[in-house]
Amino acid sequence: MINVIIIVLGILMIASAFMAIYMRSLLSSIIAAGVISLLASIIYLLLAAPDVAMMEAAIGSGLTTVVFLYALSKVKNSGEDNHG
Amino acid sequence: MAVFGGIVTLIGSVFLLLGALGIVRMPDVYNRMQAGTKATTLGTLLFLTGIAIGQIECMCIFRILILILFIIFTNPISSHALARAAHHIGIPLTDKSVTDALADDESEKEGAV
Amino acid sequence: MADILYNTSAVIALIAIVLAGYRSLKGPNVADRVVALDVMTIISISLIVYVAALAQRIIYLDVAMVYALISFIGVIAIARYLERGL
Amino acid sequence: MKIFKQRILLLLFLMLFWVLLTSLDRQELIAGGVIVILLTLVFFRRAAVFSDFQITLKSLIYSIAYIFVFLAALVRSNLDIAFRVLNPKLPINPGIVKVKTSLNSKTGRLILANSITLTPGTLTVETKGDYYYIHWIDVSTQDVEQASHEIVSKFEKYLEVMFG
Repeated sequence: MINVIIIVLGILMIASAFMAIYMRSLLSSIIAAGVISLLASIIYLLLAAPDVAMMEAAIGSGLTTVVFLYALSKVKNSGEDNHG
Repeated sequence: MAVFGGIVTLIGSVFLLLGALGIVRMPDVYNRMQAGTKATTLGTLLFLTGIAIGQIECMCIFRILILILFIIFTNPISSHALARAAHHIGIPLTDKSVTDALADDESEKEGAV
Repeated sequence: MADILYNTSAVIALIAIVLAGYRSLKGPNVADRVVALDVMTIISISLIVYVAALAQRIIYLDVAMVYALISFIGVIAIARYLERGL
Repeated sequence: MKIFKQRILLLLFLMLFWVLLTSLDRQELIAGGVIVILLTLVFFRRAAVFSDFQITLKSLIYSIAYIFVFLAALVRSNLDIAFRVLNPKLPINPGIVKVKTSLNSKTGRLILANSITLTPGTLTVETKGDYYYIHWIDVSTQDVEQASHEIVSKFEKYLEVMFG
């Protein structure tokens, strides 16, 4: 049961990582990175490491997203569009 | 008792699946938000309740209760914030839509100014 | 009997997470992706609680609580960025 | 007197939260929680949660009844969403309508907006003054009065007694 969950989530994580690289708008890449961190947190939990999972949830999904968004709003004048 | 909890959990997971299916099938972002918010709220509530019924001997009832309360309070708020942001940056409603009172009012105000 | 029911519901929640992930990868604009991310978060909280019941450890529930809190703040931050910049 | 009522309500709410967070079998944690909450009440004068809840017997009965009304509406909205999603023709007729509320307290409005989001086919998009803008998945009327009667009034009846 645990193995099935890990394999499915890992495949979804790899697909999301490719999308984070090849997406055209930066905001979509940030959201894809958030998805990667979400799935990584569940996989850490399934591998019996709850403290690492907690850190991954707090840093990867919360702090990194906010810091990236702050940086993106600083460089927003370079002609990047919000949509897409 | 454990079988009853399992049945409740199964119903909850079916609602979660319906929410994800609504996310895939609906035509625009507001309808997707409706399906996602409602179905996942009730689905998570039933899922967690079923697990709490099945595991009644461990003292984790309080934490599951606080998790349920937290999800009921925050899920509509995040959905509301997203809908407001989506309407603000001008994501259009689907072609089947009948009326859009908010856009009408906003254009009226801009015309007056 | 009860184990079969719990495992079946975990598999159904896994299918739901894959469907939401499909919308998050495909979605035409940013708001669709964020809605899909929100739904994936809620479903994965359910999955984390299932894993906690499977492993019989209470500390896993703390992970679920931290996760719900942090992801709520993340979604609010993205919505605020979309509205007027952070 | 009003300040005193606010403090008591905030104390009860924070105490309930703390007891739920750390289960009941650790007495020293509960004593520490009481001390920390009292310090919070002394130092943060403007902190108020549920400050405009009316403490009367009728209001308590109505709030318990409101929970059941809310749960029934939640189940009904989920069945509604399920039928709409599983139907191959996808029967939707969406639009954004405008409704008016007569509640005055802020907490009451917050709970009303959250309840509207979780009831059949409606989603709060924006609030401006007394008006809510609501995305409705099956628009049957565009008039403000009729839409208010269909969406808002069943919760407003309870919330008016609870929050004034």
